[in-house]
Amino acid sequence: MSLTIHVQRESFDIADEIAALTAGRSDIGAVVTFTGLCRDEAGRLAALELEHYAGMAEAELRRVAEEARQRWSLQGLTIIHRFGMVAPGETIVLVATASVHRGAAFAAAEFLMDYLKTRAPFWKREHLADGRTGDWVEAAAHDDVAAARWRTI
Amino acid sequence: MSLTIHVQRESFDIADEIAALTAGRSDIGAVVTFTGLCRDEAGRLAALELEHYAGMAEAELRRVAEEARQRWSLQGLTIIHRFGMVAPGETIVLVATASVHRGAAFAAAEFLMDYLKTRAPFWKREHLADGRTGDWVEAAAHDDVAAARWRTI
Amino acid sequence: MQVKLVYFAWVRERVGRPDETAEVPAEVATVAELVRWLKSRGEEYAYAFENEGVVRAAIDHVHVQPDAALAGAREIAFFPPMTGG
Amino acid sequence: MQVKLVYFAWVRERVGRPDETAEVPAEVATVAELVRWLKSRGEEYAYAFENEGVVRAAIDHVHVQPDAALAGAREIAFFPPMTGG
Repeated sequence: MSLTIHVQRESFDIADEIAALTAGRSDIGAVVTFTGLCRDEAGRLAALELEHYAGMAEAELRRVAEEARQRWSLQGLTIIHRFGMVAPGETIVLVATASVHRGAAFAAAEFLMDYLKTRAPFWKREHLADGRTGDWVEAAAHDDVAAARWRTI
Repeated sequence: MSLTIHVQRESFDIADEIAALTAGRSDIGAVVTFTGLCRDEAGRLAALELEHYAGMAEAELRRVAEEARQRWSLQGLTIIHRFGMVAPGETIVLVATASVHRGAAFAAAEFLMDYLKTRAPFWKREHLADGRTGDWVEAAAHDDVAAARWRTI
Repeated sequence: MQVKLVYFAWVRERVGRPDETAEVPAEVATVAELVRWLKSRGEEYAYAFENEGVVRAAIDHVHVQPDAALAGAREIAFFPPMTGG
Repeated sequence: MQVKLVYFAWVRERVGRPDETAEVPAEVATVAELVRWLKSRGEEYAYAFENEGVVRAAIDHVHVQPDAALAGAREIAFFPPMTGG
């Protein structure tokens, strides 16, 4: 299985990542991608700033990927998470999964996002449209609920 | 909500479709794509041929999209389904959904694929690596099961 | 009633043509009755519809059940379970 | 025990530094005890850990619970609930 994990400041190209995931293979039937984007919250935000714990971020994404690989039959898996300043409309995170059938690809992508949200050491801070630095984004309780549902499977 | 439905012989560019889905918007937080690809079944297949019912195919995809739009809060939805000859490794179908949050984008994409599999008038026939025309692909019972699970929601 | 019949995939291959215009007797009122009437017309139809429960139907581009009424139909399609996606 | 402490997001801002090396007394054996010891060292720590249940911890890049043992730890991190993705 191909496994790609990047924690990076730069933007990424989704098509390049899908191409890398499927390149030279003709046994993949399903590719699911999730892209998380920065919203401007109805014009309130100028940007989101993403702080991260270098070293642990990569390690934790690798652990989450390893768990997905053990739960589902995957042919490839890509996680890219950005840090630094991200403007509205820009991408923050990409998860891509490749499998023979769509069920595994969908489930693994959702699992990766749910786990990543509550386990990967990244923190978002708002930068406001009026130039002020805003608050740290609060963790959403529904993200814990989303992550917890995988524990009983 | 932006709605794009294409039934076409030509291949498509996933990055272009995602870009079209999110272009000029800064209120989208999540984009999920599903890409279905032609597998060679361990070297057995030279291609899949997709026959379709022109007119009804577009109409049925539009009905499936309309149902997804009513069930989930979506900002954009794209379905592209190819017909004609598709070689292993090439794309057959793309479903892309855009929403504020990931839950709706994931659920709508899975729903669209489940429904499309059992309702969109397309039929696959195998073309074998040894040059012979193979059989029509049989519908999978698990696809009916996958589609049925949405009926109780 | 004059109606256009269209066939797809192995139903088309068994019937031997992609479409035809049929003059359907007035007493043939539903999709199931149309299938029975077609099967009486020749071996190719009997072969195409040998397992009646398998072949699906659509009227004017909308999926229908066997008990659907034909009244007002312009185009009736018969095809195997779908395998797209 | 000498250990590197690292802080992130508002925990870092409240403590007033991104990291430090601390000489932790031998009787401080768990993460929860380390938090209590830090809170006794000054207002900035008391503020950062005012709601003990909220701040998360990791030892050597692995998430841990408050009862995790410090023995052998090289780097201990404190941070708010994560908001990536």
